[in-house]
Amino acid sequence: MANLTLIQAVNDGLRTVMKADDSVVVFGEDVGPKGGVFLATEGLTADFGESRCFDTPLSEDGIIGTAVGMAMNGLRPVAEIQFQDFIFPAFDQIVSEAAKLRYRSGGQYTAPMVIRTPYGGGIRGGLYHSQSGEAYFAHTAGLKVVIPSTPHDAKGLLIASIQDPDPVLFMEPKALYRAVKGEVPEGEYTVDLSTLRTVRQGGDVTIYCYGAMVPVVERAAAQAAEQRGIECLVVDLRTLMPLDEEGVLEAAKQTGRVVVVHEAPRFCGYGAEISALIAEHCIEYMEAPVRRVTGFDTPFPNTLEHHYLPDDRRVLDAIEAVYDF
Amino acid sequence: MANLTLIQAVNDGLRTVMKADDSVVVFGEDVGPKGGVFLATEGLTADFGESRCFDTPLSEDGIIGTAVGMAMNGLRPVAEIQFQDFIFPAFDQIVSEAAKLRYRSGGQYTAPMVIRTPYGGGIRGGLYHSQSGEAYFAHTAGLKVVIPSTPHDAKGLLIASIQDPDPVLFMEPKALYRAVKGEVPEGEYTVDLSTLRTVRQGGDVTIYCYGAMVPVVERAAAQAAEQRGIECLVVDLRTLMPLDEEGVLEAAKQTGRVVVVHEAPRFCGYGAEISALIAEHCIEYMEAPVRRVTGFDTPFPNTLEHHYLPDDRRVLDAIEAVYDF
Amino acid sequence: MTDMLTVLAPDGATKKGFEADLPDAELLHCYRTMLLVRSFDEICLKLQRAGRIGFSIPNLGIEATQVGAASALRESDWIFPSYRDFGMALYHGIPAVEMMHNMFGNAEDSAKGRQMPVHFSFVEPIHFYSISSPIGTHLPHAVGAAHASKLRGEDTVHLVSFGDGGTSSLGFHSGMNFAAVWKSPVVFLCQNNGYAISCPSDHQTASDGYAVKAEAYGMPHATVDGNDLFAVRQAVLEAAERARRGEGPTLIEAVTFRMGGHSTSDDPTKYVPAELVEEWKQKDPVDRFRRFLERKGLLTPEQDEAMRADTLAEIDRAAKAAEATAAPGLETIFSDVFAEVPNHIRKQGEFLFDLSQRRGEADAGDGEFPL
Amino acid sequence: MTDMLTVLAPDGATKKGFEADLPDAELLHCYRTMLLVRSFDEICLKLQRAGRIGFSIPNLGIEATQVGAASALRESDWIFPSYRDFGMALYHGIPAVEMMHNMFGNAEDSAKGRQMPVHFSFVEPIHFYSISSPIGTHLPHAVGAAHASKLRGEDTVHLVSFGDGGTSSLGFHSGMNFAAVWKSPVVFLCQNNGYAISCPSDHQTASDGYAVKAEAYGMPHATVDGNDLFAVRQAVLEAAERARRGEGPTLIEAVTFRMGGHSTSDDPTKYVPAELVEEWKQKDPVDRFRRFLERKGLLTPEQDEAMRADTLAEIDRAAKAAEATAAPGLETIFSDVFAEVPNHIRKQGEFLFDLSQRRGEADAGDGEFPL
Ligand SMILES: Cc1ncc(C[n+]2csc(CCOP(=O)(O)OP(=O)(O)O)c2C)c(N)n1
Ligand SMILES: Cc1ncc(C[n+]2csc(CCOP(=O)(O)OP(=O)(O)O)c2C)c(N)n1
Ligand SMILES: [Mg+2]
Ligand SMILES: [Mg+2]
Repeated sequence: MANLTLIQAVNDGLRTVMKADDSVVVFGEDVGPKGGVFLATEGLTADFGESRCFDTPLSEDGIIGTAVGMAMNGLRPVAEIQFQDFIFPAFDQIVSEAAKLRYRSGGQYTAPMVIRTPYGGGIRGGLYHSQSGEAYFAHTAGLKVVIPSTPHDAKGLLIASIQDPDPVLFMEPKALYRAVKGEVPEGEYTVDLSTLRTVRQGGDVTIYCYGAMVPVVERAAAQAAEQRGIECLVVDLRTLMPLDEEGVLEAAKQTGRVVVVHEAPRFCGYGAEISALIAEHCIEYMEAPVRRVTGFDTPFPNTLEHHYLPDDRRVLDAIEAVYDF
Repeated sequence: MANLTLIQAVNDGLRTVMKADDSVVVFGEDVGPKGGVFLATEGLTADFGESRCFDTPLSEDGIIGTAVGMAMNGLRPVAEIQFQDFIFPAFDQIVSEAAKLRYRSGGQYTAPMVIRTPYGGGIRGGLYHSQSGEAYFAHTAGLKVVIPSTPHDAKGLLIASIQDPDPVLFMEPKALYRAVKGEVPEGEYTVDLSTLRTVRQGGDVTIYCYGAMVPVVERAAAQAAEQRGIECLVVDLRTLMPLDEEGVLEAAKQTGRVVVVHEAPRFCGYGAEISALIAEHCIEYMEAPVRRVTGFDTPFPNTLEHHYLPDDRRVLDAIEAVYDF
Repeated sequence: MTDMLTVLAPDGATKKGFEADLPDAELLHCYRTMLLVRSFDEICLKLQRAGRIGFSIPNLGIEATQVGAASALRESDWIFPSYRDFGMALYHGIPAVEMMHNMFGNAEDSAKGRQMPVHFSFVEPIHFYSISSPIGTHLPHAVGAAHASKLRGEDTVHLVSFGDGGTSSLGFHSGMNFAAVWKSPVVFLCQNNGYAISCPSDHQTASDGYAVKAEAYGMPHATVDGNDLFAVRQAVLEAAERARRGEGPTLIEAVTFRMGGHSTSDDPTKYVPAELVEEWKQKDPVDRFRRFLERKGLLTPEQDEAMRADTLAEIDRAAKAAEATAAPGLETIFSDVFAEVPNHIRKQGEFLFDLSQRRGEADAGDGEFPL
Repeated sequence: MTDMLTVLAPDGATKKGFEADLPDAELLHCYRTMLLVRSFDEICLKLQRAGRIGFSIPNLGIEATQVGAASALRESDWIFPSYRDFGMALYHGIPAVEMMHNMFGNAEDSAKGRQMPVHFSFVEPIHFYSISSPIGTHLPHAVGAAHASKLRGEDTVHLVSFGDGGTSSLGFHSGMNFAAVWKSPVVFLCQNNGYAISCPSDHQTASDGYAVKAEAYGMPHATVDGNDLFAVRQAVLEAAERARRGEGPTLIEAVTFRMGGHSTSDDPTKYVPAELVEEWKQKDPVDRFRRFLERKGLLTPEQDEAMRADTLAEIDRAAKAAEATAAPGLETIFSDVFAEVPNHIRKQGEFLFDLSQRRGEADAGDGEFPL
């Protein structure tokens, strides 16, 4: 066990699979000698050689497009998109190609690949270095979407994603890269790609969250317990697609009061699906409206991002609202 | 008044604004001499000249990117994307640029433009000529999303969209292009961009739908009335963003039983937002779970598309399920 | 246009000094493949007009490009085709009936009826990559697959085929650029057939032809007469050899002409000048190659007649067999989204299976949803 | 590299026969603008190191490209800048304090504090287009805006500036192609400063330089010494004149070197060889132009000193004024998404306004949510 930050855990995860499997290659913009703008790939070129970790031209379309080609021909590509905000030039390659290749070829060609990308706010990045696009990808059949919130999960989910036979979008909460630290087992281990993680037990209010919102929710839950004696069941979804729907519904039924938290804009955001599942499958258990605490339906601002991002106060407000309903 | 098909109404709408306003230009792949693959732009080059309606190279990125430039400099571009499935190469230009230009420039630069694109299934188009991507765009702050279901609305909403100061994605249900006919006023008129249309009154079950699903729902509602005496309130959303939320909630409260219908995959689809709004704002009025009748969470098949697409039978099943709950 | 390589004259004569590097049987196989393509076209057109298939893509006029290019590849090489490359598949022995299964989208279709017609996908006897509709996306795929071959030290060549319109796509830009930087073993084959649906070349690009676009990427290029099987073959062979030697990619522009509409849904008379069609008729690639074979004493008019009847019959049999094959089962809607069917999709499948049974639909099959 | 236009030697001498076409006051304005850029850089670096702004982009070494290009434009022309084009804005009289408002993202920032620093946006005194972070997206915008100018019969020129890395972007491919086909009045200015963050040119492209990429689009091109203000000016002037005459776009590659890191977050010593930096120090564009002015008798060392102090003071004042300006109001989160605030956004604004008031936060303002 080592005590690592989330970004160190990502680096460790990459090293672990690269050592075990020659077919794993890591590439993207500035991932080579520079080690990536967040240093997720630090030292990989030095340690594994330029053929295993290399820089690409400035084209996300090319990065993902060539990754699909490598994947279908025996490699296990791990492509980095420098910021999730810059994934959109590759949207066609992801949505039309990686996601649909197995289906359209009747399984003759497949794209076992991972797209790693830092997402989310909290670094004063404004419109284009802060976005959370999970809803776009979770809506796209054929893609898996994974978001860790702890160093342990970051490594275990990353290894599972690289070994997975399908394309996985691995979104890393950049606000947590260095903000969280935790015990990370050495060597290879995986975290299952369709089970949620119960962060905190409680019988009064269920809160769903993922990524950088997990610590925010944890703080709010602690305050709710302290200030009001409200006990929250906090669920870290981890794998947004495929979602552990049974687990989600089970958690909702346990309290009958639900809050869903994410950074992305609310309208047609991922939280809407959670609400919809509840409205569809356990509305009769609900004691209160389902509240969403999310980013606003605007682009991401810069100076005022602390007002834009859900914080513990906003989550606490929602907890109280559904509890007091 | 003329009795027109939906595609004729689109053509009529384009002609009407082009006549009234010199700054309106129409362009895209094959929209010139060929008149578009569905003939939406038939005769426009002949009647208005090549500078008003013209073909572009095969690049959706270029089409939307140049449209943004034209829009900020005084033109009113109406760009066609040949099939909505081919909009993804332009996703970055739409999501990062058109949608965010006003915001990021503090209103100094704006992109009043329309992207017309046929969407949806029913023409045996398989994975890449059948998709319904409304959720991607409705989730993107800064874009309006409009989907007509009648010739009258097609023309009125199109004119309103072209005159609107913001970028509008105008999705045309290609399955209805020639399948529906209706009275269309001559000359200029507009349909407001944020009001739903009540298609059928009823006090038992509320059904939300749009585009090509409207006639399907109408048939199912008629059957429900005939076979079971169930009276459905059928709502055509028309403008998916901004949504007439008051109208939506009002309609839900009227019956307490809700069905949402769309062609796109269910997971994180537009229907989830409708469910979520209801779970948030009028869960206490609900007498039954909110049912979604949608495409499956798979890519779009070809031979079996009639099984993939919601039909009246599936809608009827859902009506009965929420009614009998 | 810059120098265009031509070997075979319209009258079937070959350039001085040219010696076909193919054995006679191979020459006849090339010719027969072109006839197969014509037959395939003809029968698909009829099927489409009769409403028995939904759509097809005419290949008339471009057979020599397809077959010439295919003839330069080994079976261990990969082909990343466009939807208009019937001849590449047929040349390498993909059975016509397999292709017809796709035209009908039936249960035997390797794409399980999920794709439109002409969206073939094969892994045997050659990798004939799964065609997708979005234009240009397969160029980076070829580069990535080639990069994998190269990393493993194989001498596999990856040929990727696309149209004049395809050069405007994003995939062209990123694919060409990455391949040149990585020195990937790729042959980029641009089939300049004059139009992208209705868009003529002067609306597609301001460059003089398409081969010159390679200059932007520091990539070698060649322009060849696309109606001359030998010229195409030679250029692809040379490019493939360069690639095998580790010297990187080449862009080849084959100048040809789409004699039919873009697809069976298209009416080209709206935008293609009739004179142009007339002009290109004179350059028919199949006639040209036939005259060559006749000159060489490899084919008599009678043998030609027989071969034509034979290929037509072969395709006809394939079509009949495919038409007689059942539609795919309902489970094909839900499988292959992921390697394993996740719960939410399984439930949707069960729902549909149950619904279809309640409706008494035969294609639901018996018993449980099988996935 | 193919012929590169140079006019000004490192010692300040100009090529035989060259006659600067700018009046003395203009020459001094060019020089002063370059000093302003350096001062802006210096002060931003300090502010960033002190944690008072979040981020900046060094311009050291590329001032001549920016100012030379800007000097070739009229105020009615449009500039579509990259984030590294401080000099173009300053040359055309955009007040430094306006730019500083953006660096601090304050209430006076024309982007209302929504963008990161260095993402300027102005419409006066010249159209200095709103910078966005995604690389290359603004190329098609310039083409579209130029097309609008052309349709109206104006002689406006649209200059779009981007880096060597930007040539790999999608917007480069579609922007160049559309402009060439449409003969749009656009000047494409590629600032080849050696790196795209850490990616050197040989990992970016296999072509010999970037100008040659214009060949793919049938577009004229030129390569100029980017550290030579006159060379850049001349090339842009010529391209602009072509554009005004209706003869279409030009690609200009200005060969220069980014002497600093990519941004204040970057450590270039990790990937830039020290020798290379040394080599380019000798070609410093500001020193070069200073020597020219000295030779011409337009500037003494004392005047230079004074001008440097003056520009530094000007930027310092600007920074202080900007820092003293309040943050934007909460309503700026919700306005400008659409021309009118729709109901759902208004409600979210009211919610936040109410929450902030309950929290006793000053920036909420008084009373009702104002939108
Ligand atoms: C991204 C994308 N945009 C538009 C289309 C619609 N479309 C299908 S084929 C075609 C023209 C292709 O022309 P070209 O590349 O020259 O190939 P050809 O059909 O002539 O062989 C177009 C525009 C598409 N399939 N994909
Ligand atoms: C689409 C996109 N991908 C990645 C980035 C991250 N990024 C910011 S600047 C940059 C390098 C740009 O290099 P170049 O075009 O040469 O301009 P320079 O910074 O050297 O002036 C990269 C990769 C981005 N902004 N946009
Ligand atoms: Mg073509
Ligand atoms: Mg650069």
